[in-house]
Amino acid sequence: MTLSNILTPRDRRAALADRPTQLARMIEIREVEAAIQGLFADGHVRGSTHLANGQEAVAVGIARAIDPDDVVTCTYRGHGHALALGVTPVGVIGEICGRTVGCAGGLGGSMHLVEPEVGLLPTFAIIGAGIPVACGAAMAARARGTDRVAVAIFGDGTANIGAFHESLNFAAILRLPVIFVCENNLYGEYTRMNLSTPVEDIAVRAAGYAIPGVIVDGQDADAVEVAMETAVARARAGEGPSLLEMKTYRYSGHSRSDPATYRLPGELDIWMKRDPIPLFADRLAAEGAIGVGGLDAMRAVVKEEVGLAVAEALAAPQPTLDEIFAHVDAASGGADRRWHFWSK
Amino acid sequence: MTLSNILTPRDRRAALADRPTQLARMIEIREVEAAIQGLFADGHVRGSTHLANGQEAVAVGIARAIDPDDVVTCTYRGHGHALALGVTPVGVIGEICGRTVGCAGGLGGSMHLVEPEVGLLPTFAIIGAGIPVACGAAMAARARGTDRVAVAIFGDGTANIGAFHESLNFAAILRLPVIFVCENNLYGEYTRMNLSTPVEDIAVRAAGYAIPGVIVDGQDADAVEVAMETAVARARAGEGPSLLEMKTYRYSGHSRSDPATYRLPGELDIWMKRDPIPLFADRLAAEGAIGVGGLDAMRAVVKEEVGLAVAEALAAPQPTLDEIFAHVDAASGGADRRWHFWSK
Amino acid sequence: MAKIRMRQAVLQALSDAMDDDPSVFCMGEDIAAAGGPFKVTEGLLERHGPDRVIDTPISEMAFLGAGVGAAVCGMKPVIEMMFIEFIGVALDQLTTQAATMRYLSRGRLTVPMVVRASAGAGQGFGCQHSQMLDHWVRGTPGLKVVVASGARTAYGLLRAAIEDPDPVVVLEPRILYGEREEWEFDPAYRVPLGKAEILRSGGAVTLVTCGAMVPVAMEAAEGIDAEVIDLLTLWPWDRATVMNSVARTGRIVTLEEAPRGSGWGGDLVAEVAQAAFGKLKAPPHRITLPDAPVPYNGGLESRYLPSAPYVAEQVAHLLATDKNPQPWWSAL
Amino acid sequence: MAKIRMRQAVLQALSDAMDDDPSVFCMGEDIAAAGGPFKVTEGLLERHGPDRVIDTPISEMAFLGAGVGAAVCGMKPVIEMMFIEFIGVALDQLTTQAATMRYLSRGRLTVPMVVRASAGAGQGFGCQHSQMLDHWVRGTPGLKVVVASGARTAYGLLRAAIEDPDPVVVLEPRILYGEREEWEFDPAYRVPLGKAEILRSGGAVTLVTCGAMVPVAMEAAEGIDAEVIDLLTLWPWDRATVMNSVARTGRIVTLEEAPRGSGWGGDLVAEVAQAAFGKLKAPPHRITLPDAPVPYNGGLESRYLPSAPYVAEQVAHLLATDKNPQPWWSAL
Ligand SMILES: Cc1ncc(C[n+]2csc(CCOP(=O)(O)OP(=O)(O)O)c2C)c(N)n1
Ligand SMILES: Cc1ncc(C[n+]2csc(CCOP(=O)(O)OP(=O)(O)O)c2C)c(N)n1
Ligand SMILES: [Mg+2]
Ligand SMILES: [Mg+2]
Repeated sequence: MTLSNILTPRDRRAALADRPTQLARMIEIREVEAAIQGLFADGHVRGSTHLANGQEAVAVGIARAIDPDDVVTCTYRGHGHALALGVTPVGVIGEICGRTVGCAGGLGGSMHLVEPEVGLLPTFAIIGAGIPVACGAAMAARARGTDRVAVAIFGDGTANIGAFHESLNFAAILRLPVIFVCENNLYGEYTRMNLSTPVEDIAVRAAGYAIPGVIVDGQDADAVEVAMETAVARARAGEGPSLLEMKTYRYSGHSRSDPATYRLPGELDIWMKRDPIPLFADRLAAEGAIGVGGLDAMRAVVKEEVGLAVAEALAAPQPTLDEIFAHVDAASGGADRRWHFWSK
Repeated sequence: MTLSNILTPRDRRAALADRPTQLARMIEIREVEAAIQGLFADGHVRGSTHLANGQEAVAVGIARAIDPDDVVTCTYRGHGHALALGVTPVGVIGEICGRTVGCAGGLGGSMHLVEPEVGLLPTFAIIGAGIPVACGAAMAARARGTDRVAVAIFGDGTANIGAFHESLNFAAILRLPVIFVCENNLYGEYTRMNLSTPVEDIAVRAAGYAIPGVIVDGQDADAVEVAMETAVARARAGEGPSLLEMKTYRYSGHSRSDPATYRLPGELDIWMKRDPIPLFADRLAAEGAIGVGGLDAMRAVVKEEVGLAVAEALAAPQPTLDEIFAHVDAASGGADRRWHFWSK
Repeated sequence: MAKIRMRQAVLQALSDAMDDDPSVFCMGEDIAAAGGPFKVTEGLLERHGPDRVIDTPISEMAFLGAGVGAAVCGMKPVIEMMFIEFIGVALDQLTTQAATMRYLSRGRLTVPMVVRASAGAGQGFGCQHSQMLDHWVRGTPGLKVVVASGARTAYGLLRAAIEDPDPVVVLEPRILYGEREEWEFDPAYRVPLGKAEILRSGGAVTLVTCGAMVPVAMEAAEGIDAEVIDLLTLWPWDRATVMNSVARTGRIVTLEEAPRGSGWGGDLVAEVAQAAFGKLKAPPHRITLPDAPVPYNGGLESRYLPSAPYVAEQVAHLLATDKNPQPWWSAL
Repeated sequence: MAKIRMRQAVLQALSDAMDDDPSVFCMGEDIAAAGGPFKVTEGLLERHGPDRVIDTPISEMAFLGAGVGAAVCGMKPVIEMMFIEFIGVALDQLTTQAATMRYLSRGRLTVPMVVRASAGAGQGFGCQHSQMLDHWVRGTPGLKVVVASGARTAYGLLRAAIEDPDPVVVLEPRILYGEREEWEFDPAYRVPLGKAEILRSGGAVTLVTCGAMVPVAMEAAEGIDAEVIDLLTLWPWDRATVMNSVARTGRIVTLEEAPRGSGWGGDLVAEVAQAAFGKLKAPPHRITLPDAPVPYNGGLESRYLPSAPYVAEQVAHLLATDKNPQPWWSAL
């Protein structure tokens, strides 16, 4: 495990190959979300912010199963995915605090994290919008003769928007190398899934497009990784898309200061009993990959790192007015910083 | 069987209770489409027109299974449905020729036939647009305490648009009294279904919403009627929506002068062997409902009626300029002709 | 005389409309059990029940289209689009279906539907949740568009919109939901659609605005002899009130929460330039947003939006020189 | 010097662009095997193969969004919207996603995507298939909008749009597809985005138009001392060319295929009224469609659209009286 704040996003991604680092990354996500909650309370975060604590295993499992050159479209609930994919805590926290050190220079905010270096497109704030975009990235990968894949990450509530349906059909008929990952955390905003969706498993909808639909234990990082690897292999082999449903749960409310009073009684406790972090820590201990007290020691280190990241973010400058105009279109005169996917 | 041109739409609808009239209506649809083809060739029809010859059994079967007070949303391929529901040949042909006697006064055209008296909303020219609208009609029926149902009619290609997916999920979760009827004529414009849709039966998609999905022989008017009656009964009983897939085929091209060279060789002949008109005529003959040569006699009468309708339509005046402004909004000053569904 | 928040006025309008007319119902995402993401519909479900206050799946095309169908069949649906941007996945139902229903049925079928949407910038929601976007619907034959500017107008416009026999889009500036306004509440109060309001009379310049820019204009107008008009209805807008004012002042300035290319001021200023040709003392002037997406950072967003001092400065410059001042970003 | 149809010019532009740049591909409904509903893409599949000329399911949101993703990842997609109205089910991907990608990625990701759409009235397609609807996209920061007016401009604009590093909407007036134009074909020919063209010089009035109204304006201008400008790019439009012309003529008339409330002429006339303040000899004038949906009936539709005689009459009245003529429908 290495100090995440001094590594580049790609280095951070590579570091995930190490299983203890994988655990540390899950802890990092948990701690960063906690820090953001605090920053929000202290007025450092504007608008809205959507935490993903509880869903760490999904993020890390996905990040391990794909390469940094694979493309990912994600949602406003993207802090965990951004960190797992490699964005630094400073890049995430800085963005959410609107600072120049943020991954979008402070102009995007909590809902629009981005890092082309590790394949992350600006996360999408409109429900379903990232799903067809992932299909297009997959089209480009194939057209350009690479074996890159695209991953579209979205929630259970998003499985009811037109773009979900159109995209799965489109990808299936074109046999696109794309993996549709539905993070089923049981709620869409303040509405429990059973009140918006007549089926219990989103995965069953895959049959409507003749593609594999797989239900995955989203609390187990290894289960997520294995399921992803199968879907990714299938995609790289030209066999088309898959729909993976990650059964998971969000510990926080939907956004901002939502107390989540709409939860079913006891539901949160039940899910916390299978918290992805101790679950994975126990496995590493059994493997002998970490020793006794290893988790606590690790948490202490990560906490400190995140504290440093918060300090660095808050110490960083605010963007200047000219940034508003720097990158509207090519004529804007902002420096050409274009990222070229898969170019030799 | 009675002279259709002197009956009101509601009378024409009621007349369908008589089985020979049901056959005559199918013939009428066939003959009206043939007449429109001719009128198009002669330059009396502007823009585009979409014929439904070959799909007559679906139209007549649906019209028999619902009441004139039930609401129907249909598509630009709606001539047959309009006639089956009760719109007069003059109302249909007149509209397509842009005359005052048209069901939309000549301002709508081939894609926008309408007749509130028999529940037909202006047919929809945007793919999928009528499906959520039918859901809303069903909501109104329930809210107003009637047992009216709504029927959304659309094609196989339309099963790939977002509105289809959203509407089925929406209707299922609200248990709306709506019947989704997919007329699967194997083609969406110039594209065979297998090239746009990875499943062979649209009906399988019903499972994604936990509603019944039924495959129906769309060439058999009785089979259509029976399947509809089951779905309508279910809807009226408050048990929610159904998806019916009518397997049928269009004899003409998609629109205008499309020669349909994209058809699979021999496909048309195979379908014509199960032409809905002789199929139904034979059954009536077996029932003794029509005598020997009854079909030919009937066709001769209908042909003459349709000829009269064409003459009447072409003899009718063109709308005047003020019609453009008569019904834009309530302030337009057009006479208040509002139709009130289900008002005592 | 009580001070009430715009949020409360909207809630009151919805509740009163449902009390007065059984055909009115409300539908949208999380408006019922949760009381709305901005707490605008809090208590509505408890008062009017689940048949009339309906939570929907995340399916804008479905529930906006359902609004159209319900309206055609005798109901008066009030559809909530949580953020106006979301109509980008369902626009067809509003502009192409709802707006043509009366026309295509030759007056036999109508769509008395209201689409409410929170809109506008200023709160750090980022560039996909901070626009007005009235240009997507403005000028569509058969469709009206109004913008609330506080508790009173929110109540009056919403009641009038719900009673209107045709489809109406009601934009509610999100940033005003929490603002309080002194207003003697009156359930019979309506703001007639198509009518603008003169909020402050003045003789030197007519300052036309709407929505969240109204308080900005009023503050800016202090110490300036400006007549401030709240347009209220963006389409069809109140030609008479604007023209009469300009006839008196001889100067027109628009304050628009939109980039120049999509703002409502273009059509308005063009009409004024035509009607008041030769009678204007100064060139018409438009104060708009820059041609760039809304930035997240607080300092940037507060500059991105016209502030009272900036508007005052712009108007003062016009009055002093009878020439158009440059926008702030021209200095960058 | 050959006469070619606009349809052929579009096809040539697509084919040449695909020859010149392997990253260009075309996608849309029935554009490949069927050669397009208007025969615009006939032969494209045979020449460039199924990997680059792609038929899609009826899923505008999916394939427009896929265009965005492909463009971000190094391709240059050219997406066909058969009728511009269909973008009403997918607008979000264009205005909210494509247009903000560069901004949100701080210049690291771009969307060099072209969206082609047939648009406009005149052929009896009815009110849901006959609009221009440029107002849905016009004025969106980060997005350009152009309109072809014949074979030459269709070729030049489309090639320039495909080469542009940002998203561009290309509107193709459907009614012009079959029109032939004398033009010395040149594969290197481009119409620079953001530049208007003076098609005919004149001294008494500047008549600005675009698309299918260009031939109407040219015919109307015969016998009138009118300078006719084809705007070509609706956003961002060519201020310099328009202002310089108006400075010479002292009069501005716009001819727009849109109801007044949504036409591009509002912003343009407002800008002119500001820049040429005190210098205009007559009030600015806008010739638009009436505020009503497009009627199907042929006689009605041909009156609904401005004809050359009507435009000539309107301009002549303005020149003769220096007052605004009434639109034809004011007489009804
Ligand atoms: C088109 C659109 N409709 C509505 C919203 C508002 N909204 C933001 S998040 C959300 C809930 C999404 O739920 P889910 O897909 O389960 O994702 P989760 O937040 O649980 O990760 C909604 C309705 C939106 N952003 N875009
Ligand atoms: C949103 C939208 N996209 C595309 C079209 C163009 N279009 C008209 S009919 C049609 C084919 C529809 O096929 P299907 O649903 O099978 O109905 P059918 O014509 O076979 O009855 C298409 C693509 C449209 N009208 N609306
Ligand atoms: Mg969820
Ligand atoms: Mg079909």
